[in-house]
Amino acid sequence: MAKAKKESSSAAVADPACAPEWTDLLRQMTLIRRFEEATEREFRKGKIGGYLHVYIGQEAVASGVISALNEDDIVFCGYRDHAQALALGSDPGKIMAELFGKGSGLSKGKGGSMHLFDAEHGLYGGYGIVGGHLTLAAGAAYALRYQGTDRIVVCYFGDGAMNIGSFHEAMNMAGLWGHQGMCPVIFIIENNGYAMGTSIERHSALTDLSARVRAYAIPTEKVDGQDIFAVRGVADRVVRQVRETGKPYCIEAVTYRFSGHGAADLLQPYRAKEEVEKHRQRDPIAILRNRLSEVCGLADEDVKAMDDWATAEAAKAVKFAEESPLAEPHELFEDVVAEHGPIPVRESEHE
Amino acid sequence: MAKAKKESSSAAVADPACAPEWTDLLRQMTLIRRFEEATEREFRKGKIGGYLHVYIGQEAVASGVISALNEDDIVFCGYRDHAQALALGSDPGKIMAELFGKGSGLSKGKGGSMHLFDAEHGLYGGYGIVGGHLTLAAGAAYALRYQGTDRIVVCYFGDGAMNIGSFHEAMNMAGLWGHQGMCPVIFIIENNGYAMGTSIERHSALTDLSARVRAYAIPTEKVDGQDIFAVRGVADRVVRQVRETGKPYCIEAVTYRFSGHGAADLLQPYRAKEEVEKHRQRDPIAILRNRLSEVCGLADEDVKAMDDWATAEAAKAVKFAEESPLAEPHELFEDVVAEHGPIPVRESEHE
Amino acid sequence: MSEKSYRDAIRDAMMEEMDRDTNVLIMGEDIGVYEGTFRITAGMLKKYGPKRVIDTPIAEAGMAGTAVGMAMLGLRPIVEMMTMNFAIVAADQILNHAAKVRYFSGGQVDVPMVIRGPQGAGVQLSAQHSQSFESFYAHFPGIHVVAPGTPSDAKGMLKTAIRGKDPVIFLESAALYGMKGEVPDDPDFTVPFGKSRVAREGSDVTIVSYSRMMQLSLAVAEKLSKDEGIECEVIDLRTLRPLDMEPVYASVAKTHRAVVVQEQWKPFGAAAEIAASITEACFDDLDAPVYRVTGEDVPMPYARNLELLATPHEEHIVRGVKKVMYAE
Amino acid sequence: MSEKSYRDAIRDAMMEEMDRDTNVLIMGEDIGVYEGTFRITAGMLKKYGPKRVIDTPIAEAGMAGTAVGMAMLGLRPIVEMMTMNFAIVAADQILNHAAKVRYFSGGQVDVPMVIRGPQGAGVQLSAQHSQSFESFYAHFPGIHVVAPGTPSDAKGMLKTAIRGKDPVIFLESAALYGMKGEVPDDPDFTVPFGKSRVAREGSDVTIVSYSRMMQLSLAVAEKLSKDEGIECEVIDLRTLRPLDMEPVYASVAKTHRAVVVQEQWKPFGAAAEIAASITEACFDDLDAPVYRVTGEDVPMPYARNLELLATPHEEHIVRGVKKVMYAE
Ligand SMILES: Cc1ncc(C[n+]2csc(CCOP(=O)(O)OP(=O)(O)O)c2C)c(N)n1
Ligand SMILES: Cc1ncc(C[n+]2csc(CCOP(=O)(O)OP(=O)(O)O)c2C)c(N)n1
Ligand SMILES: [Mg+2]
Ligand SMILES: [Mg+2]
Repeated sequence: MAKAKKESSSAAVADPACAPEWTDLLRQMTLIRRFEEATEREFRKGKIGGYLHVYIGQEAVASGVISALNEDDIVFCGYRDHAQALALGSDPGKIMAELFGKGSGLSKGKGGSMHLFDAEHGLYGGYGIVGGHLTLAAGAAYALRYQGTDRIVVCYFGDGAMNIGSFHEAMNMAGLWGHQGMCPVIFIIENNGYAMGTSIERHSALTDLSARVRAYAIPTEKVDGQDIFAVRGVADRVVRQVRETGKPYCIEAVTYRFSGHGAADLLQPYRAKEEVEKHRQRDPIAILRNRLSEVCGLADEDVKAMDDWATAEAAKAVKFAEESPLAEPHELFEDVVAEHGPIPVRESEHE
Repeated sequence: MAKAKKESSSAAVADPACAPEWTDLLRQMTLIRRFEEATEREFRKGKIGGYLHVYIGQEAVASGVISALNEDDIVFCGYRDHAQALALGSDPGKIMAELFGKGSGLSKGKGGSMHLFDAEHGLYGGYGIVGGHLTLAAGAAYALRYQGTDRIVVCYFGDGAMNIGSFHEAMNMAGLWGHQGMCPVIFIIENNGYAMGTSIERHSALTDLSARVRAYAIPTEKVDGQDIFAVRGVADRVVRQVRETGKPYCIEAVTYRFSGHGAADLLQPYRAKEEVEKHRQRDPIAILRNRLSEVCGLADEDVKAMDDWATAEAAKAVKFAEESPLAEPHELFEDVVAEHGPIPVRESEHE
Repeated sequence: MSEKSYRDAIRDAMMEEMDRDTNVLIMGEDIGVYEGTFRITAGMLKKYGPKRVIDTPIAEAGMAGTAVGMAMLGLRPIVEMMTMNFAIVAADQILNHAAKVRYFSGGQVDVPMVIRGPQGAGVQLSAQHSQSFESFYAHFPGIHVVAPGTPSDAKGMLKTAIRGKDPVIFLESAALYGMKGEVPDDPDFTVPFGKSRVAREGSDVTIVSYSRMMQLSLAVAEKLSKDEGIECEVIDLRTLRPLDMEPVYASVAKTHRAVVVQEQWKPFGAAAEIAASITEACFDDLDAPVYRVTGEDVPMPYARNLELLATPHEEHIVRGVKKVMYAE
Repeated sequence: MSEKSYRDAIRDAMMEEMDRDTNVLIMGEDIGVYEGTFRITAGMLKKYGPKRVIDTPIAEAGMAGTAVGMAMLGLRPIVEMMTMNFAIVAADQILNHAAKVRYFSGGQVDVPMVIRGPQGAGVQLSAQHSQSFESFYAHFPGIHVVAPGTPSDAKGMLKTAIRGKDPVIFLESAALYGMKGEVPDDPDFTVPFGKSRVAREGSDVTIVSYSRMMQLSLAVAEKLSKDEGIECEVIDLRTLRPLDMEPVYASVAKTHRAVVVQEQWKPFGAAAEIAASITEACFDDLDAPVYRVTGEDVPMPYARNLELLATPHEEHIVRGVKKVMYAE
């Protein structure tokens, strides 16, 4: 589903739990979950290559913030980017086709899982160098203000990304530009406790991550990333504020990834099974579903229907990807630059 | 003069103002001043090439901290490094010869003003990429602890250097290693209010610089960098603590550069003459000298004698540099690597 | 036509484009209030204001990365690196982001941005501040790399860069900033990328170069013509990526001899690609192996006398010409 | 001698040196608790503890820069880059600091450090994660750049790197980690830098390469010998800086034909330097221009079929051999 309209958020205010959009969000998060499970299966089958990083367990962080945006706002993220694409309304089939390296993929199969990109729906990538995209997000925010729009940027990154230089340079520049009302960007720390196998205590001298952001005069707050009501609540307020002021804001979403860092992270020697189990008790989808059942009388059959739909959507996406043709060979040489593109080695030869 | 011994600092405690070492420090700061003035003259004469950044106005920041060190402690700094070399006891003649690009220079004329290096006296450079040396200092501190010594590292850098990524990565790693007692480094922010022509308000989102360092769980405090009693007071305490704990510490020395950013910075469009004048009223040398005259009865003729000595030392340094032979041509190819050095272009030819 | 310095030509190109298109802006360290350490941007802050002439913190990665984001959203940022040496700090943002986002997005965005600044040795700035980066960047697809050697090309190529759709590494020669030359006044005068130029015609030896070394080669060519009647054809590559070798091949077909001149270290330098390409294309035409004139393979020393020994001068080019003529 | 994988050879080299010299330590991302994404460091944290096996934050510049400081003070740090692609973030610390401090200090310090990690394409990691850096680093004086192509060289050269006095860029081929080969057991077995190796003798064509492409060249050489009686001499450069071209020249004097094989982009790639050097030294011996086998000049695409088209394979090398033999 596409990003919600402004009204919806006010609706949410009017009726916190039972507005139709919460059901939509449950549907969206369920789709993300089923989609990610499908990617893991297809990876094991060898249909998906390279690295694969899924969002399972963190769904509320994607859906809770993105649903608070306008159609024309834009999003940057790291390589853990499937959920954001789905939340922004990208076609599941095209996403899966991208993961399959097919010509029908979002980026014609040239980017893959780490580089999902769908400008039409506001997704400006999908980047693989940890922290490398934060500066891009700050620059994009400047551009949107410079052009006189009220569009804003949301930039997702992990706890581990906070230790690299480009995070620091991006934050300080965003802070400075924010003083001029020229940097409407919301930085979302996807604090899932680990940078690959390194826990926060072991990678960050100061473990209170949002406190670190104060060094840039950027207001920041923590939110329970497993509770979409909490995430969306903060997001509605922050989105409004950032849109009004043109100043950056940082939200630390405390969450947890239920799967390994990537599909290759099977042993997970850095965390105990029990720890994972404990966190699975706070499944963001279950939290939303239970609330809707208890408070709004969402029926089990509706939940079941929703889940069947999501499973079918994921299956449809896989089928579409499966049946799509491979990337066109000539694509190899396209999109390198707009002009003066590459000369194929063979043609560069002299007889 | 060389770094003071431990005793001296305790002496300072015993008799804050009138211990002989304060007179030594006045002498040292006067030497730095006269030396720097001489480098500016020689630069205008064309005897010194490249970039030249002098320490005039900031002398207490170099002398106040370095005098609190042990003989075997080490110092890293940026390109504004003449004062630290002199405070560490490097030979003024060899420093000037380095600036003249002579073979008798500290680095055989290969480094020049931005890269003063005198390992024997604990100076580990002199670096020209802003902020680039902070990571080196953190690593050096780790090494000293790893080797089981109680030696510590002092790392100088400017306010502007705090905005570059390597500052951030160095601070976080120092903070982390400090938790293990493995990073005895004192970071000295030479806060002279400007990064070249850019004032702090214009380069740092958060203008309270030491507050920024809290983001790394590194204790920090501000000190009046024009008052050597204040600087030395903090330094004595911090040096002792860092040596004991192996944990990093940051001192923000609030100071001002009386000269331009570099010898080429003549117009100084970024600051008003009045502002410079105002700060000149707080000349670190005058502050120390007056205190010694008032409290300890330092006589004018002693001050004069000291100044004459400093002027003569600077002149001697210039004379030594003048009369030293040029760098040896064969030096061009030496010190590139220890083995497999470069093949001169001419020898690389095939007949 | 009017006479302009290389420095003014660069400033004119930027200001004319900023007048023409409000999407063009410039950011860098001390380019505004300070007016630029090389005064390239003098007067620009006053004229365009702080939203379009942005003084940045010392954060090259931040500058380059934010420029990528701006460019993806439709602006045309120019990033001034105080010197290109500092851009190494931004290598990831340039090589892994600017150069690749068009490709991995399947062509969903243009990335019209210019990273420009001076490079090269010669004024005792020692090891960290005296480097040249043409081969460093030109190996990577996804960007254009240019190195103009005249005021006219500086202006025309910078305009092409600003008006383009891709990241451009615009390498200026600090040593040429003061150099004067005729520059067309037409505000739409541009010089296309990927077009080498015959800077001087000659029949005996082809000298291939760019930027300051091209100027040095021209001086040598005049000298050799006057003193020894040796006529060198000097080719100014102007663009390193994409390389336009056709004029070089045509010249070598005529002269049968080639010398390539590059300021910096020989191993894996730009001259290697040029020499290798010439040999691939003109093997049967060549009467002698292509000769590479380069700097010595050492970090740049500070001492003036050593620095002079480390960089190529007229006599080195003369020597190269004699060598390919078997006259030495 | 015992049979080891390239991966184990690297681990053995590090552990033997850590046993031998307490000044040797290793740092990197997820090398300790996680035991390394490629499991190169498996078991090391348990054996040597956290002071010698340091898990770092994601901070490549921090890793490289702190290593320089450690090395200046007498330690021998090994920095594992999860992949060399990430080391671009540390380019300034490597190229402006590690490579230059010995020089601008006038030789006052040694900088014994190793930066090692896998590079190269082939497993659909797309544009940002599939690059090779030999020419990127080898242009800069002040460092050594090596790219071993066998388990034995991996072990012997890593030991040389760890025991040396200078920064070493140790480029591993991720694709070779699983490859097995005979490795000497002698803990003091080392392989010197700057010594190329004749990997296979032959009289018809000289193929020059290193790392994985050298292995591919060997396979092609066997095939050509079996199928067509063409005998290729394969030279394994092993070190890119310093380059040891003498064995190549000697071979070309014999074969009169040379093919250089490199995985990545042709423009300004390593093959250009090698081809240019061969031509300079062996101009009169060459019966054909040196042919460069390279990857296509594009950022690496994700799609498997496109990635296969972007990188060199056996048929490309065969084609090169035929070309220099004018047999195609
Ligand atoms: C500069 C850089 N260094 C290392 C890597 C390898 N790497 C990929 S993801 C990752 C961990 C990132 O952790 P975090 O930022 O917390 O994001 P998460 O995976 O937890 O969502 C690492 C080290 C990289 N991609 N880029
Ligand atoms: C990475 C980098 N960018 C830019 C420069 C050019 N530069 C040299 S000094 C300087 C200002 C540094 O200011 P600060 O850190 O406050 O030190 P100060 O000169 O005031 O002592 C700049 C921008 C550089 N040397 N390195
Ligand atoms: Mg994480
Ligand atoms: Mg300053």
